[in-house]
Amino acid sequence: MSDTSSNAPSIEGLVAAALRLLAQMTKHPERLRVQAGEHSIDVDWRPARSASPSASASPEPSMVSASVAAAMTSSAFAPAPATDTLRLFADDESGLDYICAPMVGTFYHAPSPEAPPFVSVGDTVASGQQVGIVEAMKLMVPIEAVAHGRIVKAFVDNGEPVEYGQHLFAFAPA
Amino acid sequence: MSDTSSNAPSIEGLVAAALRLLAQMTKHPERLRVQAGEHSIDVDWRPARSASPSASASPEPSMVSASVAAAMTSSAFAPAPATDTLRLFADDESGLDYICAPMVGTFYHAPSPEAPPFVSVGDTVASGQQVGIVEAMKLMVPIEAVAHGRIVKAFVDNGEPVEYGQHLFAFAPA
Amino acid sequence: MFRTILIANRGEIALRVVRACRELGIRSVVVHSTRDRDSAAVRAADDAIQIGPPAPRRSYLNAAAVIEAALRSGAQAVHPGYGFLSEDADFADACEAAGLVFIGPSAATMKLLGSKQEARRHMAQAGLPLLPGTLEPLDARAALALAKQIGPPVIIKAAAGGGGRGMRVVDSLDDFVEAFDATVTTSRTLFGDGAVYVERYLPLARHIEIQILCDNDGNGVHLGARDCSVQRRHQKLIEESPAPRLSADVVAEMGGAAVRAALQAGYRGAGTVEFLVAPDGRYYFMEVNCRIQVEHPVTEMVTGIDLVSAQLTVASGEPIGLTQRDVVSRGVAIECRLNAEDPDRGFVPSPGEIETYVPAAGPFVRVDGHLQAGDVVAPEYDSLIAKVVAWAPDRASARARMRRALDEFVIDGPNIRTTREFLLRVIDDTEFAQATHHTNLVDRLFDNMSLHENTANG
Amino acid sequence: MFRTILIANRGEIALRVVRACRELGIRSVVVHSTRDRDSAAVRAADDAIQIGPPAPRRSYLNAAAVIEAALRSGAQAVHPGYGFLSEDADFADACEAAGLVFIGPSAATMKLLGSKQEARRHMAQAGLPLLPGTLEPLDARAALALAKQIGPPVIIKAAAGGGGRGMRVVDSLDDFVEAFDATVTTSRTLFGDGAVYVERYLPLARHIEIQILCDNDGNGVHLGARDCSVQRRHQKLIEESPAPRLSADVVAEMGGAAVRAALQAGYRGAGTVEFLVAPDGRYYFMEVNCRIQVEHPVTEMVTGIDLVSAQLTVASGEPIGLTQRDVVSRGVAIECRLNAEDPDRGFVPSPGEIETYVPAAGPFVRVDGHLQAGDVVAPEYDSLIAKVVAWAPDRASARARMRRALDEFVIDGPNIRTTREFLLRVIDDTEFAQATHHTNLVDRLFDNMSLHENTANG
Repeated sequence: MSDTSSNAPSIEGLVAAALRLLAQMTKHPERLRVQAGEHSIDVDWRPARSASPSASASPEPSMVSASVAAAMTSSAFAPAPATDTLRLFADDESGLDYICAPMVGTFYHAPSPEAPPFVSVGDTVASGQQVGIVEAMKLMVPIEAVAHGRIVKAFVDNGEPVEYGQHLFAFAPA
Repeated sequence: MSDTSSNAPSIEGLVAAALRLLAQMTKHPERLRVQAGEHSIDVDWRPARSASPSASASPEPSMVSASVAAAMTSSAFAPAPATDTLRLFADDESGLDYICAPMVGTFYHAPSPEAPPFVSVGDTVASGQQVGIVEAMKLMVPIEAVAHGRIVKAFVDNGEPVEYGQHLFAFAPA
Repeated sequence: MFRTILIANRGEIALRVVRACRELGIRSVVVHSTRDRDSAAVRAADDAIQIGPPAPRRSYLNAAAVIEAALRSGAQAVHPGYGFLSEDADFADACEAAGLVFIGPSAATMKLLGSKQEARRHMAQAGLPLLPGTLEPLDARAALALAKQIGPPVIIKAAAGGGGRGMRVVDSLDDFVEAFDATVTTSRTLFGDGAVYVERYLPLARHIEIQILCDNDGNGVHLGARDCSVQRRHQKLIEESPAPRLSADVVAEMGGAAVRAALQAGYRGAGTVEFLVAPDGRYYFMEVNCRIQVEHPVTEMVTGIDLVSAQLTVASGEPIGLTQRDVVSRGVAIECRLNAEDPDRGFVPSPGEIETYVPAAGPFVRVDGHLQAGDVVAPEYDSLIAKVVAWAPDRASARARMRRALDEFVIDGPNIRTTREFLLRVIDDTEFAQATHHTNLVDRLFDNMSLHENTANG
Repeated sequence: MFRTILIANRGEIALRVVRACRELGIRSVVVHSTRDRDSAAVRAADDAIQIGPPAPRRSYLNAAAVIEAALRSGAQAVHPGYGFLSEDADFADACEAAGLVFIGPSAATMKLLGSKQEARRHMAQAGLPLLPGTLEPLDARAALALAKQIGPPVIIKAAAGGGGRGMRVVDSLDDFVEAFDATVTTSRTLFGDGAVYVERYLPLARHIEIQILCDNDGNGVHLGARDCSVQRRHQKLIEESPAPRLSADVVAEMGGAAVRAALQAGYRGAGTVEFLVAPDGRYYFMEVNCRIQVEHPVTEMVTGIDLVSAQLTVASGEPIGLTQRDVVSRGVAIECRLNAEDPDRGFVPSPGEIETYVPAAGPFVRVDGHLQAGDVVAPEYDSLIAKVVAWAPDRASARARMRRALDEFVIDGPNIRTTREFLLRVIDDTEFAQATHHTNLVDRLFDNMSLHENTANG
């Protein structure tokens, strides 16, 4: 262990690390463990009452293409929905990003029943390229990629209902 | 470990680290552990009762001198109470044992208002020696030590009410 | 009214009494065992006194400790709840001797009504119908002659028995003498008393009981009937008020007779007069319970009358302040006892820690419980976790509401099993839905279940 | 009756509707934002559809998403709860256009009654008394003439205003024109509409409202009055039924008039007609709320009628099945709104995680909540944690029971402050106890508190 002494943190370093972790967390954890010998940081946010994970795996989605906002506000009574641009979300475990449904509706792979799908698994897509349609209240909302990359998985079959934020495609950024 | 000793914190350093952690946390934890050998900081905010078994600190008292049983059953309707002999309970932290009240009642240090107390703090008592009286329903129940030792503390003033299991004396076994 | 009362009980009923005290501005002190030192009743009460170890015999049944605690706490009265010391006439006597009001009938009344035989004799004199049978213990020959007169089936009961122990049903009189001798032997062994008596056995009957409330001035009212026919081995699982398919006239008749008989016995406080009702509608007096009952909430929900509060009022010497006309029943209330028991293993208690506890709530649902997440169902005491009560304008809606309440009630822990799903099966049972069930309903459901399981496995 | 309904709301009212559906055997589907994906309503419902991010504008107020979700879920009807889209006539229209029943009045009725001025005009024609004032917008000169005629104090209100915004009280007519112009300016800024009207201002008044229930066949009943005078800036904190110190005759008169006027407006479903009652006992129509109210439980507890269930029944086209004679009020019910707000800091919301949650329970206490330990009070939505309702035969007992219920309610978390202790102060306030309070009670308590603090500090 003698040669780890050079990069081993002081106790002050540990304290600083712990406090910095806490300060930057958006949600306060239930347990925090910092260790330096063999390197460790464990954080546990699970409430005590349920020891097993009830935490939902999917992060907060909040992405929609700009065209959605335009389409939706054409409805007289619809309050202005999202104006965000499409964002992709990192899944820490897989290194993949996801394209998510910007609204509740029906997902279509293709512009018409006879047409080929916009994209298939394995395809590489460019930023701005359309990858599908979500239809709601007879409005067709194009789903577009804003980043360059390869489609790794399609989660939703053609014509299937989707919820807001539901994963449509997994996406390996180029 | 010899060369890590240079940056290993003193005990004051550990205390300072712990205090600084606590001071800067927005939420007070339920448990905090700081260690220096191999470096560690564990913090746990989970409420105690679910984090670990809700075991109460004080063990189950169930001791009463044999004379209590005799005295109590003289009451027509009293269900037979304890027949245990007086037991003493180890407090793991202090190394002390306690003499506890065997029943709800009033505690007396002395056999009568004028008499000197059975024992005082600092006294050494023999097994079987009377240390007090608990009076309930006009029955006087002698409290006896079953082990040899020194009275370290008296918790209850003369004439004070006591509950079942309440500490009467702290006791350093000889 | 009392300034301080001592509560000599635990669990939900101790909390129930604490709540009544709070609402009346009475200081409440609960006694508790070491096991219960962090219980809901202890937390809720103004003060608490630890009186013994977990074993009931040395804590909640320890009359001397309870009275000592009452005197120390400055209480003027003792509420015994149900079970434990609640029907112990000697305890009531001792309270009185210590200058404490026992919240219940006088010791003399409790002695009279606590003895099955004396109660039968008194109630027969007071005009309540009894099942044909003996009022006095008798020998095998005389008993057989009587059994012939009554006609089979008959039941042979230990005079000192209770709770379903020490009784035998005889379908054919050829078996009578053997069964009689066996019951005498059992009774001697179990109760140290070989006295038995014989009465007609009703294979199909409903358990109907009348809630009464009497004061010190000889005023008494009844608060209608409860049907407690959903039982397993004489343990009630579901109770309801009013009793379905029992006409208002019959209830008024039973209620009036119950109150008159109770007042003749010098009754004071809240009490219950139990009857069996035969399929032909005839009713027969069974016994009097000289305490608040577990199932009192169903009566409260339909009448709007707080029975525990009324107990305190009456015990303090005030009049009940109600005439029979003031007691108006409205709608239907059903109570389910949610126990920590495993119906799949013969309702064996399943004590242990409760990790998740989300009680039912919302419109017209009342939960009388005493636990929260992190608490423990103790092995030393009864397994009642909570009483779930649903009220609705009619019985079908009350059943639907109870189903909803049981559906949403979450109790979970590593070892905890509950009667929740079993209760749901009863609520959905066709006979229960039509209120055509008798006290054999639970046994029938279990027979069906076993049959079903055998078929499924075979 | 409907087979499936969509619930377009969150929190306790969404759970309340799910419970009603369960009891009626209706499949329930709730829409929810990403914030609410693990909410009690989502857990309790048969199905749930995520329709947007936490911001209400993009989820619970997103009419297109709600209707899309309703169509996808196979719902026949949409229950809007209160707030959000519940009084949006355009949404009701859109539901109808999509073949969905909007559970509430027709869009036309909502338009009529949703406009303060049109509602006033309609109600005046239907014979309800209004405060002296204008029915039409008018200019400063005409308004001053009117104000002179009425006599001070008068109130100037934005026609498009509500919830206490866009109104000014004028005590001296010298200040009138200035106040009028200022209100017009404010109204333009806030609501994009400078129309204002003037009416007599009642410095002391009680907020009394009549619960009505109407069906499609032109039948209507009222369910008595609620007193909602305990308010802070037009936010109700405590409600009760019946309204104390209001005679049965007056309630019958107000109720009858409210039902007649509502039926004339084509009203269908549950609704509330709000009045101000002056110290001299005269009452004046204020507005109609075309939805279920937060405080509906107090009416349910005294009448025994499930209002949400009745909404579903009536919306499905069935008759209410009640005549006025069937509506019998019994006892007194009080509701306290337990909010995650800090009364010491101007009732600022205190969102955050709830670590400990032990709701009140037991006899005659109802809790309509939606949280449990580990849940979070979200910053995006209203701060209502739970409604605590206590019933008792009389008002003093109901107050005592409410005190007990609030005493035992435990809500704790690192950042959570609640109105619990403030509510207890109101319950114990002498004026509230005597029911002589007006809508200024909360302000008065705060003045006293500040005064007291200043004195203590000085």
